[in-house]
Amino acid sequence: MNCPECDATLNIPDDAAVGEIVSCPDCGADFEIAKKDGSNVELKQAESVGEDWGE
Amino acid sequence: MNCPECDATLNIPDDAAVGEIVSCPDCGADFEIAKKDGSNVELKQAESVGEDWGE
Amino acid sequence: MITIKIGGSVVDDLHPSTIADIKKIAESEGVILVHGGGKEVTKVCEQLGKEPKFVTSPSGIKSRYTDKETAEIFTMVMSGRINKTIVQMLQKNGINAIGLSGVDAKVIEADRKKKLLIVNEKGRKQAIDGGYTGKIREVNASFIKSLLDQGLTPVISPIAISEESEFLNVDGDRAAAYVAGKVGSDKVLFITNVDGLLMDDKVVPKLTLAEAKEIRPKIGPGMEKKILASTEALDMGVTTALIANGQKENPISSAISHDN
Amino acid sequence: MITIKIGGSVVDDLHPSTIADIKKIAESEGVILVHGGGKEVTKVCEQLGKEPKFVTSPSGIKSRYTDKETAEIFTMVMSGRINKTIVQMLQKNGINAIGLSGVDAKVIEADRKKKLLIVNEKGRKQAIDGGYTGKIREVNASFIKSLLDQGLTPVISPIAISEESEFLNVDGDRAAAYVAGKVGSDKVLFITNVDGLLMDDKVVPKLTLAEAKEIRPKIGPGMEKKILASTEALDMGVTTALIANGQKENPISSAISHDN
Ligand SMILES: [Zn+2]
Ligand SMILES: [Zn+2]
Repeated sequence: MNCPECDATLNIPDDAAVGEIVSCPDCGADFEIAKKDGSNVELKQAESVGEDWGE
Repeated sequence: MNCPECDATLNIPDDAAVGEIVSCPDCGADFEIAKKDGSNVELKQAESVGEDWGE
Repeated sequence: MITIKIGGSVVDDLHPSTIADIKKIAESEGVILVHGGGKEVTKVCEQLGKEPKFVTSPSGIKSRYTDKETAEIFTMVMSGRINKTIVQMLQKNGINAIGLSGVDAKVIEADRKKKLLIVNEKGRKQAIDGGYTGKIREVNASFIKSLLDQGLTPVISPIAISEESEFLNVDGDRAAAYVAGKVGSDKVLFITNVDGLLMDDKVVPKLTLAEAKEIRPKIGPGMEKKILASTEALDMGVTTALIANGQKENPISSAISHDN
Repeated sequence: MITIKIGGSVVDDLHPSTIADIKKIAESEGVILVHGGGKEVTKVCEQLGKEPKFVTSPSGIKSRYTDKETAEIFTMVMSGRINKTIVQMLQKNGINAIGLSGVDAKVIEADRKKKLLIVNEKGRKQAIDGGYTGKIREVNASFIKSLLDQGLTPVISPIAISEESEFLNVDGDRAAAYVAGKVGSDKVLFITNVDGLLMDDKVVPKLTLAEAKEIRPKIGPGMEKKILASTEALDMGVTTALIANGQKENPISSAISHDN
């Protein structure tokens, strides 16, 4: 699968799960796996979430 | 044992325990068992405690 | 201004219209809520492996015996779970509520019972250590009034602070009576799950203070305590004491308009 | 006025002189306390059979994952047990304290985190549901000031209310920073169990805001959060942020006089 931003090849592990974040090795963009059906993977822009932890 | 108030005979059960309240059949005064050693019983004036209960 | 005593579960005990009803009255004249919640305390005690103890008074009233550990769990559940859940529910409906226990700003001060009179397992009267229950002595009325003046709705847990700063379990109905009396509410309302005081199967619509005092010893325990709290509130200058069923629509405004 | 962050256990964490020290400063300039207590929450969760879940952030910070049930237990323990025990201890020593959670009078409002970024069991970054933690948005400063004006000492639990009136777990250090900043404390003090920030085995006596921001990423997790909270407080206008060991005598007045 290719990066939606720069078209570089993304390395998505076979056992990757929905919610996991995939980073593009070329442009550095982060994508979240939105759906996964066998080897069929749908990506969405990962929201940038700052770390903000409770007690 | 006799009532400290009116000298009437008090009826104190053999198995009465410290803290139990003994009422005089004649004058109606209440006494709390302060100490008990075999048949040796020491009484004290029972404080009048209103009922006041929590949740 | 009205002081309202509610149970521990807003969801189970009250008609869905109740919160909107509270909101209306909070905005027009001001509301103070006092809550109970003994059942939930018992549940958490059991979950924590603390067996609740109950004792029976010479006149037959059964109640919780509050040892130190129970007083601590009581405080945690009352002021941490029940109180905050009620505050949350009110906030969700646009009422700016503030939860308080009697320990906070010394809102309720009480004298710890040194001794309790109970009926023991042999059926005889016995004096035992009073545990952590108390008789209310003082209410921080000026602080509660300052909250009302800021548009807040106080939600008060039935926990008092003793002279030695211990947590004391106090009865919610009587706490509501004292708060109403000391803060100067003209009305106190006890919300319950029956329509009011029943005599010969009929709801008694109205009692004078003297009648209430006379009738009280003849009433069953749950309602008797509400009548006692009512007479205490009236003795402290509250004009009207109301008892109403929380499962009816708009339970507060209909109780105020004597629509029962 | 000073805002002080303390841990969850006054007895275990603080030198016996601390409460008298708080009293002196409460009387002279006014004190707001914010407390933690994560360890006690974990203990009660376990007693109630609720296994605590922890997650690790991409930068390696391990923290509690707060699902709905955990948020409810968190609220109960924080605002019902820890908060009231601190208030009781202060009252016992003549400080008229008032315990509040962020839900009460909307003292702390926060935005619920929609998503959290964690490192999953395969060591890869993953976005999960944010649970019930939040980023603080607003503090009801005018209400807190009105309490101080009445001579009260507010004791605040790290619980916030969300826009949907949910209970949110917020970090105690950052809650203290926001309270200090929004209420306008000139000082914020983080009490901990070490002497302060250590670099090359020596306590760093002083940092400018710029230095603190630069140095922060190089610091271990517990202290890093206090430095972050310090920089946030300073950004909001607090003049001085202090970190001090609570096990030293008069920890507050000596921190204020930079006597460490
Ligand atoms: Zn790319
Ligand atoms: Zn006699």
